[in-house]
Amino acid sequence: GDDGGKTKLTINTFGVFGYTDLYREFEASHPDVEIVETVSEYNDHHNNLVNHLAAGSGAADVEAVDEGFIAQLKATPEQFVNLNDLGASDRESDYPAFKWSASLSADGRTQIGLGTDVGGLAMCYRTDLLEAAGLPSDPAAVSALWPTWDAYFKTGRDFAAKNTGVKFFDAGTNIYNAQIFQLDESYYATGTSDVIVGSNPKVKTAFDATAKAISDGLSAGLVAFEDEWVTAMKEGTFATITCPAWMQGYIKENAPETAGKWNIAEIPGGSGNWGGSWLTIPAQSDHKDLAYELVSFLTAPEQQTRIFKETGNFPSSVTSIKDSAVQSFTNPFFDDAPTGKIFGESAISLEPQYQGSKHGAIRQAMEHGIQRIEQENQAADKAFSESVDEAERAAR
Amino acid sequence: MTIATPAHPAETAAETAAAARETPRRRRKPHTTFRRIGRATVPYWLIAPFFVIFTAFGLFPMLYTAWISLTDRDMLRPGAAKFIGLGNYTDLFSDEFFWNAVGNTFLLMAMSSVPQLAFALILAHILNTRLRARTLFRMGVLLPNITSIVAVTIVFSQIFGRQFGLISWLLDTVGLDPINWQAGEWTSKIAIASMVIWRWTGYNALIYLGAMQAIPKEHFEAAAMDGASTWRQLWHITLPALRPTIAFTALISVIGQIQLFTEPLLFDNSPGSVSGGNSHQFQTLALLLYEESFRLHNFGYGSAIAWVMFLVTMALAAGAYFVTRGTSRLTGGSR
Amino acid sequence: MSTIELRDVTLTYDDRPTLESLNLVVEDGEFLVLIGPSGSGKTTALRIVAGLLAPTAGQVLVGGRDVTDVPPADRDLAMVFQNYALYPNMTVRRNMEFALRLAKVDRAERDRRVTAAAEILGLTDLLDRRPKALSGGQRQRVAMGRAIVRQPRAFLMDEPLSNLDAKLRVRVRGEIARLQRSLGTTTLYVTHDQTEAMTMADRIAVLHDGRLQQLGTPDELFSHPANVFVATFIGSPPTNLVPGLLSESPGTGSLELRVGDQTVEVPAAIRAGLAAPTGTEVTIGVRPHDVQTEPPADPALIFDVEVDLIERLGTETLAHGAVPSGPPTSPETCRFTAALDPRTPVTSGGKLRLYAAVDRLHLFDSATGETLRRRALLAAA
Amino acid sequence: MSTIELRDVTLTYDDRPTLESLNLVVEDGEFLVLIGPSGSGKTTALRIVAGLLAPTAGQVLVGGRDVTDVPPADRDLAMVFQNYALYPNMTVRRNMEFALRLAKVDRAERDRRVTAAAEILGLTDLLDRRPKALSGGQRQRVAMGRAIVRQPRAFLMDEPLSNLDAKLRVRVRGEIARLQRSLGTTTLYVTHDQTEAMTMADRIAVLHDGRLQQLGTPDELFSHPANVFVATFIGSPPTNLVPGLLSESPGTGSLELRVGDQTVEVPAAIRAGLAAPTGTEVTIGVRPHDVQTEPPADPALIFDVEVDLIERLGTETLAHGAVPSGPPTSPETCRFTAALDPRTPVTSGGKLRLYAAVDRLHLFDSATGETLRRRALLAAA
Amino acid sequence: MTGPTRVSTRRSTRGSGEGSGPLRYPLLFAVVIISAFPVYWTFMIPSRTNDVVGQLPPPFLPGGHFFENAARVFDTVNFGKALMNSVIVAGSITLSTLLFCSLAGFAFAKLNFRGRNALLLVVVSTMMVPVQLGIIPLYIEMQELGWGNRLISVVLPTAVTAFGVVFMRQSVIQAVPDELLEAGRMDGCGTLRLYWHVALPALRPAMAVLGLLTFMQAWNDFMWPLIVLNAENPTVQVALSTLASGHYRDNTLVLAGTALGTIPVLVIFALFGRQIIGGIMEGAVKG
Ligand SMILES: Nc1ncnc2c1ncn2[C@@H]1O[C@H](COP(=O)(O)OP(=O)(O)OP(=O)(O)O)[C@@H](O)[C@H]1O
Ligand SMILES: Nc1ncnc2c1ncn2[C@@H]1O[C@H](COP(=O)(O)OP(=O)(O)OP(=O)(O)O)[C@@H](O)[C@H]1O
Ligand SMILES: [Mg+2]
Ligand SMILES: [Mg+2]
Repeated sequence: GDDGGKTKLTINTFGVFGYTDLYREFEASHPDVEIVETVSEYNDHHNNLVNHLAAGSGAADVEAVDEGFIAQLKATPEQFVNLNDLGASDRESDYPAFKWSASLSADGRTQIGLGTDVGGLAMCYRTDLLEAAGLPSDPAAVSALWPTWDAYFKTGRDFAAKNTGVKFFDAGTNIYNAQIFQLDESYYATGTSDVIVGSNPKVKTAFDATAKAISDGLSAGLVAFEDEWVTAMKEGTFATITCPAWMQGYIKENAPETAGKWNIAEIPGGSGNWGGSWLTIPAQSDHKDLAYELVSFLTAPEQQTRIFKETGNFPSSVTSIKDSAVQSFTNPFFDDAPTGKIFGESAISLEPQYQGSKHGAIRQAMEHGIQRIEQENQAADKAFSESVDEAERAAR
Repeated sequence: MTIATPAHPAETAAETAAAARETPRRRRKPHTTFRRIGRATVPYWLIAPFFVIFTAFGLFPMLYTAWISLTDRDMLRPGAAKFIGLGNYTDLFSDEFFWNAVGNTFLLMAMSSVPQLAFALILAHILNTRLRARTLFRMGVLLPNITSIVAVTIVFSQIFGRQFGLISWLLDTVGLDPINWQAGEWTSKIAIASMVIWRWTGYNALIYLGAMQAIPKEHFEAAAMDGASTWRQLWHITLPALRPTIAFTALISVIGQIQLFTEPLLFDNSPGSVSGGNSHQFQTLALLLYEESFRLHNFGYGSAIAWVMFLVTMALAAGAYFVTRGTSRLTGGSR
Repeated sequence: MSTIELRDVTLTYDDRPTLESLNLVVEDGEFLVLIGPSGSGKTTALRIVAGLLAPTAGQVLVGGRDVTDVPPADRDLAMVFQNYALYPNMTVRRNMEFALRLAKVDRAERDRRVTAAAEILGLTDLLDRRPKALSGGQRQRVAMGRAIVRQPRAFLMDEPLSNLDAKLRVRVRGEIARLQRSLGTTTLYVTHDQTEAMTMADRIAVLHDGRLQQLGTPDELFSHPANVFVATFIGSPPTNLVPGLLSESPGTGSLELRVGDQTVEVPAAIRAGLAAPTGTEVTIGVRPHDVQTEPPADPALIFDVEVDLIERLGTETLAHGAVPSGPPTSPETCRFTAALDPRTPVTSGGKLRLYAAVDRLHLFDSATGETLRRRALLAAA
Repeated sequence: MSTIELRDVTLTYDDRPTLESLNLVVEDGEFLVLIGPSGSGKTTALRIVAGLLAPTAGQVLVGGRDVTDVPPADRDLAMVFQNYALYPNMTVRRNMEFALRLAKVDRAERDRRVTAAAEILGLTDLLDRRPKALSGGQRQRVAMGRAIVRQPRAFLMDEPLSNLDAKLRVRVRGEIARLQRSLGTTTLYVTHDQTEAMTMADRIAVLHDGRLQQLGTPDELFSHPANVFVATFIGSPPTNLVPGLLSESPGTGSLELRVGDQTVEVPAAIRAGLAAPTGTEVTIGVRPHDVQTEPPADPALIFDVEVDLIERLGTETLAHGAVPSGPPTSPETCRFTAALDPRTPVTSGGKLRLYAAVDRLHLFDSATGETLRRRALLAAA
Repeated sequence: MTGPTRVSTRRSTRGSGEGSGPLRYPLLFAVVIISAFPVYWTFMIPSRTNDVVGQLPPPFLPGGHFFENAARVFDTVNFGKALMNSVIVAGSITLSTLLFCSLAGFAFAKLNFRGRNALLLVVVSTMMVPVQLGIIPLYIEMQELGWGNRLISVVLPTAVTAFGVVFMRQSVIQAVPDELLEAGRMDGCGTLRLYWHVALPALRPAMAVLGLLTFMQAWNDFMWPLIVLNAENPTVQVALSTLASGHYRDNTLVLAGTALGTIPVLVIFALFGRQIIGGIMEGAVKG
């Protein structure tokens, strides 16, 4: 509504977008606009967004959407404003291809969101724990240990053989997902709604490799993002962890006492992306143009650079990524690792992967399989076939 | 879980008779004066708020849901709903996830209701003795009912942690292996059942305690003089006298457990998961409903699940009603 | 069969004594009724005997054995409760044999005893019913049956008739008394109804405020109440109480009783039986049935009643009213009730002159409330 | 003050009539007691009068006006309930003035009436207490007070004494009767206790199975019961019933009464008052108080009682036992109770010869149970 | 036996439950500790700093950081407004539930009207409707009514509940004798006055119970408020969800908020606990 003569522009986000100062700046340049931000918990935010879209009202003028939900939401592009109509097409060239296409409708016409950040993949590791197992700890040397996943798992077996009482990685799902994120085609046949989760050999390869690693005792058997995973991070019971850009923040804030013990190496098997968000404008918004102004302001390269410096959210703008401020950024918590460079390269070089509308549900079904192997010692083949069944049911 | 109401279905018939007493059939002319009419409508005014609010905010959504359950509808595409008749229902009956959820729901119902009521009985039996600080104990056992869900979630996730949970830690200190509560088919149910039991035992105990205090003291004394120990008294005196109350609490607990949602949702603390475990080992009907509707956006299918739940609950309640009424007739009155 | 003995039994709730140093012996085979107003401690005493309550001090003996620390079940006493305390979920038969089952009495013996008891009590046809399906009187008999089958050393009964209606109460009290006499089982019976006590008891113990007031046969209590309390408690309608003065006549040395403005001489025979009063003020008890409308031959007190209520019971007529009391100068009155022959002409609002023979009067010390009758005579009575 | 009239009032529950065509007039200022055993329909009748229940058929008139369709509050009747139905959350004063407040009686008047009523009932000091803090008798008085302050046209009372203990009941029944007489308010009073009915009533209506059995003064009911039911219901202990044969002697033409092996002639005076029996079999009612141990001058029946229970009440002694009944050839017996002078020597197990004067007998047709006394005489009595 | 006047302290009914014997106090203490543990935890954790969270064994004793963490709650979210809103929401739901449910319960228990039993059956069966799926239609409805993001949309749907009606009906049957109502009617009360002067005073314990249960449920409800309200106008539970939205798990912060949100409930419980317990037990007497 409008009150006090000012247009109230609402924006719903989750987690830490770090926009507060930017809102004030925007308001300064738009004296008749008042921005109201609502921050919710990640799942609550997305559930509410879906509820509000389903009900036809209640959504904010600008809604943040995470990578885990974007595929599903872009499947109903009619629920969102086509940002291309408002001039977003100009921005296409500034985004890595995968980022731009991830929020583009299946027919390629409707762009439902502008990217805010990306989650380029790397591998974080505990220098002290690798050293304890007689392995190198320098990032370059460590990266050299695992150019491929096979090499990574082999290193893991060497690590395990040293019996340091520490596992090689935290959770099977993180390793599995990282491999999936690197594929050019995963659960859906590109450009279609055909689910190929059961027939895509690359999926099976990733699944089996992860299963083998688990049975080789490389996994700490944690469930990612559970409380215990956090505890384990503090206690140092695993040596490496799949590390999208935003994971730095997780580690730093959840386990501040481990400062200086971490470093960052490249991810095995080439680059990949996990996470990152978009700002979208629901079709039900009453202030579409104004909302777009805000979205383009917030996602502009210079703002992305600024947010990166303030919060560590890695920019999704090529301009911003190439900015020297980003490129030269180092993270003292991670032993001054050149994080700007590591994540930037990973992001720019990434090939887009097509995701169908039930991608999230399929991913969860596959994760269930990995976890069954990890938690319940289920046989890999059985876990895979059950997961594929579940995935296909979810996608029906 | 809904809260227990101390209403006993078997009473309804008797009360109906008692109420009918006020106006036995009359052979005289109908009253037509305005005053009488005014008076006759008063009861309807008194119950109107409930029915107005229920119609607006309960019945409308319910009927809407009933309609939705006959369509194939994606949550986000309200315009693209297809009428498919009973299609969702027939799909449901061939859906192994549905049957898995049915099995889990009833298993959890049994695992939580039976011990919960049994513990409540024992607790009430103990509370029914001459005690110091009686009110304090009684208030203490009711605390779980007023504890915030957030606190419950956090505490229980710390208790039932896979590796670093309190129980696993305790097991570890005595040299036993930790238990991966969430993963196991049974351990997960035990954990969830214990959350339910924790939450409702005290409340039921107080209800039983109330009923126990209505048992004449002389019955216990007579039994004591006849040579019955206290446990025999519990068996021969307390239990029979509490039968209607037990039947009632069992019914309420069963209705609550059919709709069991919060505990399994919270127990699955890997963020965002609503599938009730990796193998759906603790996915209840309500959780399946939630997953189908809000995660997979199969609004029609979810609505069908909701209606099946509703009908099952009604059937169970009706069954319980007739069973208790039947037994009460056999034993000559339920009180 | 067995005696029951209470020795110096005291029970204190929250520092308020409910029973004070109670001494009581129920003889073998005797029917002893414990009577007293509500709250006097009757139930308490009974429950102490039963073992349901432990005394603060004192001992309970059953058959000469100290059972103070023996649990209820092992005292071999059977109790009949006011509300019968029948187990509602068991049939009459199960109710009756429950104690025997717990005592592991074998089946044949159980059946034998239950059948016999049911026979005696006329319950044979009801054995398979549940208590709910029985009338009040029948329930009462089941409660009795439950006591009988145990063949206990004594029966304890706590107001077993108070839940019955008036008619039934009269009938059942007869049944119980007959039964007790035929079984010969020692019985301690609690009631607050003096009619019940009078009709059923071999001896009556009157309790008031936790203290024993008098112990004796119904007749003793009625004819020679030990104090004002017993006098008013036993007998219905209750004894009228009129203040009076007892003094030796300065002239003749004879003992004179003054009530209002009349003075009668106490005959020597009666005087011999009197203890000296602590003062001259006495309370005179006059039973409503001990007055007559015709002047008797013996010396008599005259009561002029201003009748304000007539109750015609058919068999007799009760006239209630006020009589002048106190010295003639003061206009004080006190309430007075007379039980008259139903044919006596009397109307409400009228005056009635009544005579009470001096030998029918009960004299009490008005300070202590104790009777002026000599102890020796009391004991002998 | 006002009459209350029930005209052909019928009430049917589930096709079972609870009241059948009841006709009853409570005269202005009269104290009428409705008595009957449990379930006879007393409460039902009272609630119909109060307007709490609508009759299936028939009319209720108060002060001559048909109030059948008038709501309870507008009938201007006050009711005293069995358990008093005091509002637990209000003080005694508020309880008493509640109806006046609702009727918008002004404050001064309310205070005046409450003060007056409290005075009469001795409640002045209790006005600020709540019902919980009152004893049973006090509560009863508050309930009365609540009725009095309304100054209603009539009082309706449903067993107002049944929650009091025996002693208190006797006292309070006197108080109520006195109060009613002094106020002169028409009163319809329900009880199942015949003593209450006898002592309090101007007239008594006996109800049984929803039908009126007899209506008359206590004396009429006691002396001339209309049927066996009334004979046994009124009077305590209940009338003894003995079977007999009534026949005209073939020789003399005189009327003979045969009981067992004795035959007595019915004096002409009595015979004149008798209606012809439908058969020869009669039921003879003998009141326990109408027997004597000495042979009377008048012709009398002799009862040889095998005494099996003695109840000594102090004021009288009840002897219970069996008397032979039926023809001399058959050994049938029936139960018999006699109320004797307390000084009569009698022991349980002994024999007792009793005489009942023929003019004291009540004769009933044994087929219908109706009295053989002529209607005309009944009405005149 | 040592003397003639042996004084003993035994004074117990050897009746029910006596033989649960010496174990009953330890047992009861255990039960109460288990029951109270999460509440204790809610206050203990926020009194520590975040680094102890997840330690094994966990710290069992409180530290000194409660107010610091509580202050952070107020910094992070609009907790004052949330508390205010929750009080308004839970308060109005409780009041309206008590009023409407007792009215309807009274009517169902003591008044006689056509269709009563059928209507009662309707009420009872509505208790069995699973709530989760009504949410979307209900939400649409609220938006249509223009009540989105307004407290009234949280209050109205539960302003009167079937459970409450059935509960109150049962309480009326038990607590209000017919004779009392008849006395009231003879005194000149109409139906509403009977309700107000006669029934209501007798229903106090039952109302205390229903009131607390309703208040608790309204206070702890999060699913519906989360959907219909946003963080600009939150209830406590909505605000708590915002507290949990950060990158990492700040249990001290979340539980500090929870603790603050629990205090009003604990206060109510402490004030009315006695009555409530009495009421629950009374309500069950004839259950
Ligand atoms: N558990 C208790 N705690 C405290 N006082 C008690 C307890 N039980 C009984 N009393 C008190 O002891 C006294 C005697 O009680 P008791 O039940 O023996 O009386 P009673 O003579 O049987 O009376 P009634 O005729 O009313 O049954 C009463 O004043 C009562 O208040
Ligand atoms: N609501 C009812 N439905 C069916 N029958 C009823 C109802 N109320 C009373 N009755 C029957 O009506 C008859 C008369 O009942 P009522 O209460 O008038 O008896 P009463 O003479 O007052 O008895 P009591 O002395 O026990 O109070 C009884 O047989 C009773 O069972
Ligand atoms: Mg007693
Ligand atoms: Mg009655």
